[in-house]
Amino acid sequence: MAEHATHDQHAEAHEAHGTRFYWMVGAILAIITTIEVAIFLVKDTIGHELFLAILFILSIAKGAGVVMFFMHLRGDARIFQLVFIVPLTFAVTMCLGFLTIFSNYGGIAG
Amino acid sequence: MRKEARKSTVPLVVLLLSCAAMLSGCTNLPATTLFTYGDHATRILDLLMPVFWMAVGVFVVVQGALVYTVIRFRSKQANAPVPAQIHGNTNIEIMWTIAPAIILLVIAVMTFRTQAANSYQPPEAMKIRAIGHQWWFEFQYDDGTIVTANDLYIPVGQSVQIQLEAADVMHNFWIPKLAGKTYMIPGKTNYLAFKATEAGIFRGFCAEFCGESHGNMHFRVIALDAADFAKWKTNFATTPAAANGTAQVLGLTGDAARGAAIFADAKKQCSSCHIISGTVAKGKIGPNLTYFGNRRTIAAGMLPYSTDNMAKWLQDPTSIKPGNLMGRVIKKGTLKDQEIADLVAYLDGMKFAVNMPAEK
Amino acid sequence: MAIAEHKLTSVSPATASSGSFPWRTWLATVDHKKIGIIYIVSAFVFFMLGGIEAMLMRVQLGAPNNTFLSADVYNQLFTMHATTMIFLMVMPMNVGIGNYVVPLMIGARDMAFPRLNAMSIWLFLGGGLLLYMSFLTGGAPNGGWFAYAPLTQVQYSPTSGMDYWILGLGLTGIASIAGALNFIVTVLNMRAPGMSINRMPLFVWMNLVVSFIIIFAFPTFTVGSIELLFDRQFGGAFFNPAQGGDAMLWQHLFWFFGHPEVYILILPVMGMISEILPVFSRKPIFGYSFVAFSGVGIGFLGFIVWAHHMFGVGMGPMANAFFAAASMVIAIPTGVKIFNWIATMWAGDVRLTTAMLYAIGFISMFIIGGISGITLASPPIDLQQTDSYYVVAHLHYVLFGGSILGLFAGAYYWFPKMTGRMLNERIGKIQFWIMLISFNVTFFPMHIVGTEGMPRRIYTYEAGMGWDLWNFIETVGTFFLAFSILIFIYNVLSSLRNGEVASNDPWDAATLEWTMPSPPPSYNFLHIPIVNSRRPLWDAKYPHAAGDDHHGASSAPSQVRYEYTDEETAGAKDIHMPSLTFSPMILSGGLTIAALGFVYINKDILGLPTRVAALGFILIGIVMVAIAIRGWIVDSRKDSPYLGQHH
Amino acid sequence: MSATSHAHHDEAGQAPLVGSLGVDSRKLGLWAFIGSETLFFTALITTHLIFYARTKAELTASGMLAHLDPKHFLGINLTSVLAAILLASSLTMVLALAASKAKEWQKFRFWLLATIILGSSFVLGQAYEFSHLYAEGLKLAPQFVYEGETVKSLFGVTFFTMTGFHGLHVTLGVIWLIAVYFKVRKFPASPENPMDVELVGLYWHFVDLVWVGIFTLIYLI
Repeated sequence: MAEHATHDQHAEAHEAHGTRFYWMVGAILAIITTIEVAIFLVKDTIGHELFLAILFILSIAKGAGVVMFFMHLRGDARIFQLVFIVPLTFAVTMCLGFLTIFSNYGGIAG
Repeated sequence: MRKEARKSTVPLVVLLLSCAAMLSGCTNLPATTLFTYGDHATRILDLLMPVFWMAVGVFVVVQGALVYTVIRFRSKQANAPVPAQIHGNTNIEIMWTIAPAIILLVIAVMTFRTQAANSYQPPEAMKIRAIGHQWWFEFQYDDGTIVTANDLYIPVGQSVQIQLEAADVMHNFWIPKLAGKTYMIPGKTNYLAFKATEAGIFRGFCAEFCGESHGNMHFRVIALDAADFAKWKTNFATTPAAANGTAQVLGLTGDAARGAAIFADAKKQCSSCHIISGTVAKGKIGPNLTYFGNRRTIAAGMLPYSTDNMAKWLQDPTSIKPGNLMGRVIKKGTLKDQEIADLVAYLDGMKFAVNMPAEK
Repeated sequence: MAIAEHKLTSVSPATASSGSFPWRTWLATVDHKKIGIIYIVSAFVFFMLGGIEAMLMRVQLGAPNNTFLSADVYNQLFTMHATTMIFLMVMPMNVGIGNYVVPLMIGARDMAFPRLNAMSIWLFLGGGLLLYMSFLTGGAPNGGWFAYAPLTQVQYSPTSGMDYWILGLGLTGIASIAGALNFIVTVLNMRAPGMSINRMPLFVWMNLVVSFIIIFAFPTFTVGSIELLFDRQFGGAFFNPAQGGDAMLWQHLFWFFGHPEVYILILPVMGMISEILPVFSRKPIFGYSFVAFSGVGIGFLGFIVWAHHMFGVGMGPMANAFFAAASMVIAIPTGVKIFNWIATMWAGDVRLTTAMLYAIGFISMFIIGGISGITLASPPIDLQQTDSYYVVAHLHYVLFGGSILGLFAGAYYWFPKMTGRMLNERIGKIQFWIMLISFNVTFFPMHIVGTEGMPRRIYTYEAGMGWDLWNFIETVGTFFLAFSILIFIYNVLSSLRNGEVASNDPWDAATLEWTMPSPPPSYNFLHIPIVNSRRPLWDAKYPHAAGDDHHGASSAPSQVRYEYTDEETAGAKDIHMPSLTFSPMILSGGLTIAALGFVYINKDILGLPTRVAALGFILIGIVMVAIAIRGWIVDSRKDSPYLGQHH
Repeated sequence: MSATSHAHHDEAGQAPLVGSLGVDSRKLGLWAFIGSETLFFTALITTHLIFYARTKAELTASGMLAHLDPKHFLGINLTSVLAAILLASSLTMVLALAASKAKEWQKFRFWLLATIILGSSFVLGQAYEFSHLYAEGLKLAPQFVYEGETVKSLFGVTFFTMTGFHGLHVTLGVIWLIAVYFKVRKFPASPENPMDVELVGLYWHFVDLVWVGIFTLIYLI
């Protein structure tokens, strides 16, 4: 049964990450958070757009780090990616949709 | 045979009902959406008709295919051989995915054209502010210098732009023969532009559930020829003359001057909720009652205007419109019959002549 | 045909047992079949309550200026009618039938999480009872099932009705999400060997899709109703424009859930139809993949059309155009399903059993409901038709003509499996025709009065609008509809006692549930089948008429068993099933009591005593939940192969 | 939660509760639940963003934004510490999981206890933040008081609702962590243990993930 093979694959994926790896990921996430706070403190000097852009990229990187490595979504069974990424897409769509609609009456753009 | 007779009842019933519906659609009923006198509603009807006939076509084809299939392939014997096991046909399936898509594309294009026309707000349109209250409509002209309730006067042949607001909960402004619905939303302003093409009196409703007496929240649109409308507006802007005259109601003779005094009496509380221009009555909670005698209806379109109905309302407003604010002050017996007669005489006497068009 | 002619193995009709009713085995059950039955019976009770509410409203509207009901009572009735039919009738009825049938169809012994399943049913019942308690405590919810702000703010709706609504639906919402998670895991992870995704019965497919819709759609409703509760009880103002809130936000949050909810109501029924039509046409479904993927497509598209319920609120022409286009696109996969159903019957051997009549009736009525939906998807036309009786007609053609006729098809189809008795076909057919005709008599004229300008949700109307005759006809139709339901109840009760005994496979069907005795034993399959096609049972019965039905590498026939020797049956005692437990019920009871506390936590009815009592309820509820979780853990240890005592 | 599984999967050598998809049933259920929770928190955050944008627009219109922006309430120092705590707890959590898989139970207990302590500190830190904000004038009410001036705004309502529900999730997570700690101590030999740890870990990381979003969208921007 082909479907059953995936189990063994993702079991192997788990073994691949040693504790050293987790410490490294943790350190990178800590550095990202530090940079975020740092640019927050100097946001008036770098301009609002640049601040937002950097912040979004860093936060997405941080979130992706947690999901991919701490939650092992990377390398785990496909189905987990499906049941997480599909609702995440819906959530982002909803958020952007709502913000767009409410910008018509005094929302983000107003 | 009996079985077949029964089977044919369904399409028969549907057919009969459809015929009845058509006949009924051909009658110019008071609130029908199929006889229109305004550009907004007419454009909608012009869109509905082709869509309706397309829908009828689709209905006949698909329902026909269903009924035909069931009759033709009905099992005729108990031990019929197993039919051919067909699992599908990709070409046919792609075809019947595309066919409805084409019909829908046509409908979408027509829809967007109508929508563009109906959402256009002509800059030259006359601006009227409409405010929904639980459960009546307030109409303001000329930045609030003219205020009326439940009778919306508009000129024929000129676009009007209704600025829609709500004072308490959500309401929905609907004049089936003139324009489609637009919500009145607290904290948000909506605009609806339309033009009446004929003089007449038209029905309007609140179409969004807005609480206990939602079903009792109607209004009338009175479309007057340009000259009549101008005359109405000039007259309405003047202060009503001092009250005099009498009216016969409840078997009593009401005196307008006495009625005016009752209305102004702070203890009776009329003036704390209502406005009558030129008097001490300056309350802003209830409808503005200036030139009440010109009203077409009483209690937000619920009762035709008559002195008897006015008396009925003043005796017990709650019985006519459950939950309304006036009913918290005026209960059965709060006002004596003579007081009611006097008030009726006062309010009924406050009017001027208007060339009223017919109900349409 | 020889095999289909049948051996009557181990028949044990549900009602055959005399003596006292085995309460314990039902209240503490974790068996998906018993839970399914409890769902179905309670949903049917709520169906009758919702029906009575509808009839009272129809009596009021039967004549102009009627005074049978007061405005306030009428508003409570229509709120409760819709809430009941949507949340307490169609949803749980779908869940109930799914609960019973899905594990059987995929060759599983039970749902993935049997105790969670038990929690769902009791929590659903708790929520339903809480909602109906509102009638006894000063007024049912009266803001409509859509609960538009700011009418539902406490100053416009001062009774506790809306608080009951928020918390009652909150409980059923938790039950739905838990149930949906259970279905997702069951369908994905509990399939018999060889039952690959593209061999699953379409009813299973649709349950999977709907479960995903539920877990994606309900959270926004939960957030919306939590915010509404904060508005009413804890000093919020999310939806109160007078204090800086936004009434439109409620509508968006509500319809982001509310439109997918429509598909939650209809898709499982479409799945049932996709099982029933092939069986009674003695053919496979036409275009299995198209039907399955159109369901997935509807599920996805359902999340981007929510604002078509709001064309009149002034979102602007661009937003309206987007939502209109998306709504029209959704008609395409729906149309595909209808064509595929008709093609399934085409060239078949169409046997008009009652279940089949209902399935055909479903298609027929759904066509009408689908077509009237097209005009509503067009914003300009919608502005004339929305909030009028035209919409009432449309939604009843989809939800009654669609969902409920389909549910009756499912009831007649699976009743023998569930009870071991056949429903009377003759009475069933009489019921079908009365129901179909009276349904049309009741709801078709609503298209007309809607077009003639009759607004929705009005408790009375004046004479002379041209609405009187139609409304009278509608009211008469309602009574015949109610009569047809009574016929059904009679049919069920008399068939349970005297009905023909059902064999394993009375309909000559194709899927795995029909390989088992009717009703199936608690462990379902003595031997888990090995599946090699979409119609394992059919292929075993008609090896020469299977057609090109083998999807996947193997073309070996499926290994399904429908007969067992006595020794084999005796071996069933070694099959370990989870033991009875009251913990899920205690947990649900605790949450319900806590919810009741939240209804009154900030109410000034009797001053301090009310608040103290409310707080007491919440504490009792929390203690019960804690006790239940402990008991739950202990019980699951007993069943664990690693921690328990039985191995 | 418990789960039934197929007879043919109960053979020795298989991980517990692995089903036809080759994955653990409870893990699949939990991932789907996390998907659902994603939409729950997105709706709460979206509500907050919509109303904050409105307050900002109104304050900008009246020229008072620089002075009265409700963001002034949110001290970046405390929040940065809270974010660091939650992030650190994610690291200790994943180390606990690794230890449980390696059957190093002493290490496991150490890291899980560290996670529990860090999680509890977050809850305490948030409680401190809430009481602090209340004292300063940001309340669960449709207006806030800043330096003596009352401003009509839903900032307090949306902020406390959103962060309060996050805090509630963290609290439930801590309770779950404690339960797993005791379960593993009582049944150290159970082959289910790594999965029990993995499940609570997934939930815990998700709660951290939500805070990553809230930290950026609410505190920093």
